[in-house]
Amino acid sequence: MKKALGIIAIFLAIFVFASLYGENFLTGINLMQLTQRTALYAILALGAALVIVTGGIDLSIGSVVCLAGITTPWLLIEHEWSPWAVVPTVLAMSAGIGLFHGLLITRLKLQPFLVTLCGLLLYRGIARWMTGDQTQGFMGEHGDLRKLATGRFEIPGVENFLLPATVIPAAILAIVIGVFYSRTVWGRWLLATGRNESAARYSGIPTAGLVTISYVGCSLLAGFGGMLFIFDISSAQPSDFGNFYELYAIAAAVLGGCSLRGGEISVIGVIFGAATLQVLRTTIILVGLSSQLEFAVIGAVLLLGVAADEGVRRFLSRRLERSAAAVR
Amino acid sequence: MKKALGIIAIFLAIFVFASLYGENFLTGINLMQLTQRTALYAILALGAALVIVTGGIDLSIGSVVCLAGITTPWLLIEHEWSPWAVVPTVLAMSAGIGLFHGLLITRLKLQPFLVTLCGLLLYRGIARWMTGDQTQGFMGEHGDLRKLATGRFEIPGVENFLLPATVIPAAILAIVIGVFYSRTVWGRWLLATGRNESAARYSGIPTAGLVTISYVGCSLLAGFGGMLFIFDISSAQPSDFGNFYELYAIAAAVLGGCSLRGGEISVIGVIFGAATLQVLRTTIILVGLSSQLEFAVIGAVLLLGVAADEGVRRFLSRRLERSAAAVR
Amino acid sequence: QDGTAKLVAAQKARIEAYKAKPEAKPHVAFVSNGVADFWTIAKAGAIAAGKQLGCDVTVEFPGGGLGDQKRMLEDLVIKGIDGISVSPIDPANQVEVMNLVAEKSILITNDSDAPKAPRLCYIGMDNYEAGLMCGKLAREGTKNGAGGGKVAIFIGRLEQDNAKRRRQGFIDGLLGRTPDPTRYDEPATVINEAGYTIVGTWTDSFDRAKAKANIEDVLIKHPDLALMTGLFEYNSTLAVEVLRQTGKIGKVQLAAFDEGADVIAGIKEGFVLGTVVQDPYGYGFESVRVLLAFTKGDMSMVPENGVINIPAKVIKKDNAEAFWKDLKAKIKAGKDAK
Amino acid sequence: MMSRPMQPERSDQRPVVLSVRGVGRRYAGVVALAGVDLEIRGGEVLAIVGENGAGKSTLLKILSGVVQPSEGSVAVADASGALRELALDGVREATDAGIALVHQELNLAENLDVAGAIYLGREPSRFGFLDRARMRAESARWLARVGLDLDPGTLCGTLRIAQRQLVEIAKALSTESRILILDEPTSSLTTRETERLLEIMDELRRAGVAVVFVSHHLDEVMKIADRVVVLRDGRKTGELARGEYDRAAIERLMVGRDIARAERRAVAADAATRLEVHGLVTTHRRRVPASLAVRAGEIVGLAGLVGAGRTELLEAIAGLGASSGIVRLDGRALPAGASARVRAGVALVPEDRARNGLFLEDSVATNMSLAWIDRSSRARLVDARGERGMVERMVGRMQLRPAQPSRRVQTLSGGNQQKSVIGRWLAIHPAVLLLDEPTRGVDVGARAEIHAEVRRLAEQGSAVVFASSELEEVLMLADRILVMYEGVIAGELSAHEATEIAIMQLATGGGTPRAHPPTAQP
Ligand SMILES: Nc1ncnc2c1ncn2[C@@H]1O[C@H](COP(=O)(O)OP(=O)(O)OP(=O)(O)O)[C@@H](O)[C@H]1O
Ligand SMILES: Nc1ncnc2c1ncn2[C@@H]1O[C@H](COP(=O)(O)OP(=O)(O)OP(=O)(O)O)[C@@H](O)[C@H]1O
Ligand SMILES: [Mg+2]
Ligand SMILES: [Mg+2]
Repeated sequence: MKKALGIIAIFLAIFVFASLYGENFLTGINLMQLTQRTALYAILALGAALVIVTGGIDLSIGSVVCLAGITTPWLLIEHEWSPWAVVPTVLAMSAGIGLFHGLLITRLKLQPFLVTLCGLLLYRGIARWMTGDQTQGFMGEHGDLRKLATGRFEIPGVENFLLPATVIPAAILAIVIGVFYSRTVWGRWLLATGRNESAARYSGIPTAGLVTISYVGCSLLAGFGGMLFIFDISSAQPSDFGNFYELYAIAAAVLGGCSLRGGEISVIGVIFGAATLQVLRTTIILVGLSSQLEFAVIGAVLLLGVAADEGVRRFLSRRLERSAAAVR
Repeated sequence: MKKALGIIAIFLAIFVFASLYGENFLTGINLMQLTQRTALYAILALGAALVIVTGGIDLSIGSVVCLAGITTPWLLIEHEWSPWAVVPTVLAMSAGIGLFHGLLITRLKLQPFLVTLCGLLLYRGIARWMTGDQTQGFMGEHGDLRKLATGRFEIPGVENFLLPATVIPAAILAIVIGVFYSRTVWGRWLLATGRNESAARYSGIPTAGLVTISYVGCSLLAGFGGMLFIFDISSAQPSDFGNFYELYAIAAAVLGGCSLRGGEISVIGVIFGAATLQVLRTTIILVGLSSQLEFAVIGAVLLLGVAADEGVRRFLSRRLERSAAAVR
Repeated sequence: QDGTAKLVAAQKARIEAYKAKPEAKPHVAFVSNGVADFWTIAKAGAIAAGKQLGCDVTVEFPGGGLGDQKRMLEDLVIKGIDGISVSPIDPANQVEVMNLVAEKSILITNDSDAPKAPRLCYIGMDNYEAGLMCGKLAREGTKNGAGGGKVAIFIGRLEQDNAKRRRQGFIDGLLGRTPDPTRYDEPATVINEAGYTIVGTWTDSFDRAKAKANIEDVLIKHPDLALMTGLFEYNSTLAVEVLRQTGKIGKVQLAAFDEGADVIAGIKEGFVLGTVVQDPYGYGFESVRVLLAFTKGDMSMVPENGVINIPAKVIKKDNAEAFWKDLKAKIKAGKDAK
Repeated sequence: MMSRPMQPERSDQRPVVLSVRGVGRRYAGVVALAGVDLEIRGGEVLAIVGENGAGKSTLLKILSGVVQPSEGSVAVADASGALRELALDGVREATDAGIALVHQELNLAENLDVAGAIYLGREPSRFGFLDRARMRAESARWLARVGLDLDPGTLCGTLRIAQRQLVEIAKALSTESRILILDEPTSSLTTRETERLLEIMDELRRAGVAVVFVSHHLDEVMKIADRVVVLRDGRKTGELARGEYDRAAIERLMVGRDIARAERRAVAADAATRLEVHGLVTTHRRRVPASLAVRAGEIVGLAGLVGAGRTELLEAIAGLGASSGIVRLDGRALPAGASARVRAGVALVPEDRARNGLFLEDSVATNMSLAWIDRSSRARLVDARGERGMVERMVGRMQLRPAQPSRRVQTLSGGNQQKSVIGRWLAIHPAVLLLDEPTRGVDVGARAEIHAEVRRLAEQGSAVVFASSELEEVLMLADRILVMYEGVIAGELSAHEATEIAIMQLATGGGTPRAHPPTAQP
C-alpha cells in the first residue's frame, strides 16, 4: 500500500487537472470509457506484475495479445468454430506460450529478456502468417460473446454511469492476485524467490515450478486481455494490434511499485498505474492538445511524476531519520 | 571471446544456409549491403551494450535515433544550417539526453527501465511535434555529407565488393570500446560496477560518474547511428522512424554475450549479434519466404540458437567436470 | 441495416434542426488512418478550410492502428464535437464506433469509404481506380521498351482496405485485365500473365530501413527485374533512393504512387515513369466544408449516391513542375495555419 | 560468563542418526572432498575443523542435500532408528528427514520480514492461507531463544550481518530438527552471542539432537565438542574424541605443522599522527560525535557488542554513507566520498564480503587488482603484465588455496574469499587501512598470516584500525583498544592494560554512568 501512494498521488493530480481543464471530462460516458480502458490494460499490467515479481520480464505480452486477439475472430468467423470451443482454445494456447517461456527460463536457464523478446517476434509473426496479414473481425456477429467486453451494467442509484463488464474480471483478478501474494504461502514463496532465489531454494521452495507458473499466469492474462481487447474494438490487424502493449503493461506495473529487481508487488499500485496512463491519454485529447504531442506529454508527465515521488520519499525519510535522532 | 563463440556459431550456420539456399546471396553487392546494415545496427548495439554492462537498460535508443535522425535534415533543409553546425548540435543533443538519463538514474536513483521508457515516449513525441509529423528528407541535397553513410570504398585487389563507409566508424567504435573495457582502468571499474554496485562503491570506484558516462555513450551512439541511418535512407517519418530499434540493439548485445545482469561485454559478440539479425532478415527474402513470416522466422531461429548454445555449453562443462576428475 | 438507416435519419433530423438554430461556432474534426505526409497535407486543407469558412477544426492522427483510432473517435465524441470526417482503417469491423459517432454527432468518411456505416457521405477517390491508373502507367512504360518482364510490388502493409484495392488495381491495370474491384490475387503467389511475371509483394509495417532493405534485397534476388512500384508514398521515395545508390537507374523502371519529393525529382530527370497522386488537401478541405454546411442545416452538396469524388491524377514529366509548385504552396499554407 | 563447564556424556552409546560412506565431491578443476566416512550420533556435538578450502562447507552441504556428492552415499536414521540410504536430491527431502543447515554465506530474502524469513518454506497455514499471527508469535519465541531483541516484523534488508546470522540460526532452530548443521555460525558474532549459542547447542545435545558445526575458533570447539573431525585437502585426517585432543594436536592435523604466532612490537612513541577523526557524526542515527587519532604504525582495535556501531564508524571514516565531521590524513582534511578517500589512501575491508567486498562472478585476479590497476596505470591503461605479477605474488603471500588467479571467487571457500578482499588493499599499501572483521571465516594459520601482513603494513608507517568481535583477536593484534557502546566510544585501553573482562565491562555500558540494557538480552 505504501508503495502505491506515489502513483495514487500522480493519478489524482492528473485527474484534478483533467477535471478542471478538459472538456466534458467529468461526464458519465467519459468516466465509463476510462474505466473500461483501465480495466483492459490493468489485466495486462497484472500479468506483467506476476513475472516482474519473480525478477523476470515479459516482452511478449503485446504479441500474445495480438495472437490471442486475432485467433479469436479467425476461429469464430473464418473457421466457424463455436464460441464454446474458441475461448478455451485461445486461453489454452496463451497458457501454453507461458509454459514454454517458463520452461526455457527455469530449465534451460535462458535470460527472460531474450526468451520473451524472441516471443515478441515469433507470436506476431505467427499471427501475421496465419491470417495472411488480413484484418480479422467479427463482421457484426457474436454480439453476445462480445458482451464480455462491451456489456454495461447499471449501478442502482447511480445515473449517467454504466459499469463496463470488463471491470468484473479485472476486479476479480486484482483481488485474487492481491490475496495470493499477501495471504497465501505460494505468494510468499514467490516474493522470496523474486528477491533472493538461492535463499528460497535453500529453504526448500520449488522455485522453478513457481516461476514457471508465473509466466503461465502472465501469458494467460495477456491472452485473456487480447480477447477482451478484440471484443472491444471488434477487429484488428495482425501487424499492429498490441504493438507496445508490453511497454504499457510493464510501465503500469513499475509505476505501481513493482521493482524490476523482483520481490515486490502492489496490486492497487498496478491498477492506478494502468489508470494513470489511460487518463493521461484521454486528457490530452479533451484538453485539446495535438495528438502529435501525446507521446511527449505522457513521457514528460510520467518522468516528472516518478522524480517528484522519489524526491518526496527522500525528503520524508530524511525528516523521519532526523526526528528519530531527536528522540534519543 | 569465449562468450562470443555461441553467436559466431549461430551466425555461421545461418550464413552457410543462406549461401546454399538463397538466390544471389554470395554476390558482392549483397555482402556489401549486409555489411552496411550490420555496421549501422552494430553502432546502436554497441551503445546498448554500454548500459547493459552497468546492469541497466536503455529503451529510448529507437526514439533517440528518430530525434537525432529527424533533426539532421530538419536543421539542414528547413532551417538551412550549415553541416558544420548541424552535426555537432545533433551529437551534443544526443549526449545531453544520455546525461539526463544518467543523472536521473544515479542521482535520483530512478529505475533505468522507467526513465528510458519515458524517454522512448518523450523524444519521439518531441520529434513529431517539432516537425509537425512531416517527413524530413534531404531533397537530393547534401550528397557530400551523406557520403558518411552512402560512400563506398574500393578495396585494392578485391573485385565486385566495395567497402561501405559506415564500416569505418563502426570499426573504430568497436576497437575503442573493446580496448576501453579490457585495457583501461575505467573500463575495468565499469565491469566491476555492473557485477556488484555496492562492492564497487566500497572499493572506491566512482560508480555514479561512470554509470552516467555509460548512458551518455549509449545515447551518443544512438544519435550518431540515427544520423547515419537517415543519411542512408535519405528521408524519414517521425512517427515510425526507429520504432523497435532499441529491441534490435538490445537483442544484438544480449545475443553477443552481454548479460542483462551487468558486468559482461564482448564487442565481437555484439557485432556478430547485429550481423546475425541482418543476415536473417535478408535470408528470408533471398530464400523466398513470405515477408509475413519474417518475424516468426527471426524469433524462432534466435530462440533455437540460444537454446542450442546453452545446451552445448552445459554439455561441455559437464564433460569438463568429469575429465578434470579423471586427471586426478 | 435497419439500425444504420435509423442513424442516418437521426443525423439528417439533427441537421434539419440546425436550420432553425445554426451552431454558433461549430467544432469539427478530421481523423486520419495513420501518420504520414499525405495526412499532413490533408491537415493543411482542413485547417485552411476552418480559417476560410470560420470554424474550429481538430485534426487527429492515430499512430497505433485500429485501437488507437477507436479511442480517438470515442474521446472526440465525449468532447462534444459537432461532426467528424474519418478515414476508417477497417470499415467492415468498425461499425460500432461509427454508429457511436453517428448517434452523438455527424459522421462522414474520407479517403476510404464505409458504405455500410451510417455515414452521410464519402469524400475521396476509389483506390482501385487509382491503382488501375498506376498499373496502366507501368504497362505503357514497359510496352515502350521490350514489354513484359519481372515486376515487384512494395507496399507498407496489406491489411488496410485501401492498400488491398490499390494493389489489385495496379495488377489489373498492368496486366490489362478488365477492371473488377472484387478480384483478389493472393500476395504470396507469383503471377505469370500477359508476358509479365509479378514476382511478389513485400511489406514492411512502416519501418523505412526495412522497406529500403526489401527493395535492395529484391534487386539482388532478381537482377533482371524490369519494373517495380512503391504503392505507399515512402515505398516510391525509397525506390528512387535505391535506384540512385545501386546505379540501376534506367535499368529498372519505376511506376510511383504519391508525391514524394524524390519521386517528383526522378520524374523530372526522366527515370521515373510517373506517379499517381491523390488530392489529400482536397479531402481535408472538402471534409470541413461539408461538415460545416451540415451544422448550418445545409445538405445540398451531398450527391444522390453519397460520394463526393476527388479524383486522382497522373503526374508525368510534362506536368510535374506545375504540380510541385502548387503542392509546396499548399503545404506552406498549412504550416502557417498551425 | 565463559565459565560454566559443559558436561559431555558418553556419546558413543548413542544411536547413529546420520552416516556418510566414502563421499566425495569434484568440481571442474578441483576435488573438494574425497572418501570421507563419518557417523553422527544423536545427542552429541560434532565439530568439523580444517583449513580454508579443506572441504568443510562442502561436506555440510552434502549432509543437508544442497549439494549432491559425486561419489559415496548418505544414510539417515528413520523414525525406528534404522539407517536408510537416501538419494538426497533436494533440500526438501533433507528437511523432511529432519536435517537443518545454516549456511556459511548468509541467505535471507531482503524483502521479507524476519518472521517470514524464519518460516520461509514452512509457513504455518490454513487451507494454503498464511497464519501470520502464529508466525509472528512463534518467531518472536525463537528470536528470544537466540537472544536477538528484534521485532519479527522488521525487514531483513535492514539487518546488519550479525543480526542476519542470528536470524538464520533462529530459523534453523525453529525447524526443531533432529540434526542441526551450522557452518561457521559464530564468525560474525561477538563473545556474548557466541556464548549463548554454545549454551543452546548444549541444551540441544541434552535433548538428543545431533549438532554438527564448523568453526575456526578452537577454543569454542574445545569447550563444546564431543568429537572433532579434522579435514585437510578434502580428506579426513583425524577424528578425536573429547579428552584425546588439545589445541596443538588439532592444529597439527589441520596444517601439518605448528603455527607460529607473530610477536607484538611497540609503536615508536614519537610517531606522527596519520589518521585523525574529529567530530564524526553519521546521519543514520547518532548524534554523539566520535573522535579518534591513530599514529603511523599504530594498530587500533575497535571492540563492542553486536550493533555497537563499529561498522558504522569505519564506514564513515571510509567515506561511505552520509556523515559530517572531519577526517584528516597527515593533517590534511579529506574530501567526502569513498572514491576520493580511496584515492587519498584510506581503504576499508568491509564486514559483509559477499555484499560489499566481492565480485563473485569475477576471477580472483580481477578482484585483487581492482585498486592496484588504478595506482599503477599509465594514461589510465592497465599494466596487464604488472597486474599478472602482482596477483601472483599476492596469491602467494595470502596463501590462497587453490592458488589459481583465474578461478572465479564464487567457487572459493569462505576463508579464501576473505583473503582475496584483504589482498586487494594490501596490494596498494594504503596509508590508512580499516578492517571490519578482517578474519571472519579465516582459519588459524591464515589468520596468523593476515595478522602478520597487517603488522608489516603498520611497520611501514600505515595507520590501521580494525573492528573485531573476537576479543582474542583484538587483544592479540591491537596496540590500543577502543571500546564502543551504543554508538559511542565508551573507553580506551592500551594493549597491556586490556583484558577480556575490562573490555566487556566497557562494551556493556559498565564504563559509563548510563545504564541502558545491553543490546542482546539473555
Ligand atoms: N561451486 C564450486 N565450484 C568449484 N569449486 C568449488 C565450489 N565450491 C567449492 N569449491 C572448492 O572446493 C574446495 C572446498 O571448499 P569448501 O567451501 O568446502 O571449504 P571450507 O572447508 O568450507 O573452507 P572455509 O573454511 O574457507 O569455509 C575449495 O577448494 C573450493 O575452491
Ligand atoms: N544503514 C543502516 N540502516 C539501518 N540501520 C543501521 C544502518 N547502519 C547502522 N545501523 C544500525 O546501527 C547500529 C550500529 O550498527 P553497526 O553495524 O555499526 O554495529 P557493529 O558494532 O559493527 O555491530 P555488528 O557486530 O553488527 O557489525 C545497529 O543497531 C544497526 O542496526
Ligand atoms: Mg566453508
Ligand atoms: Mg560490524
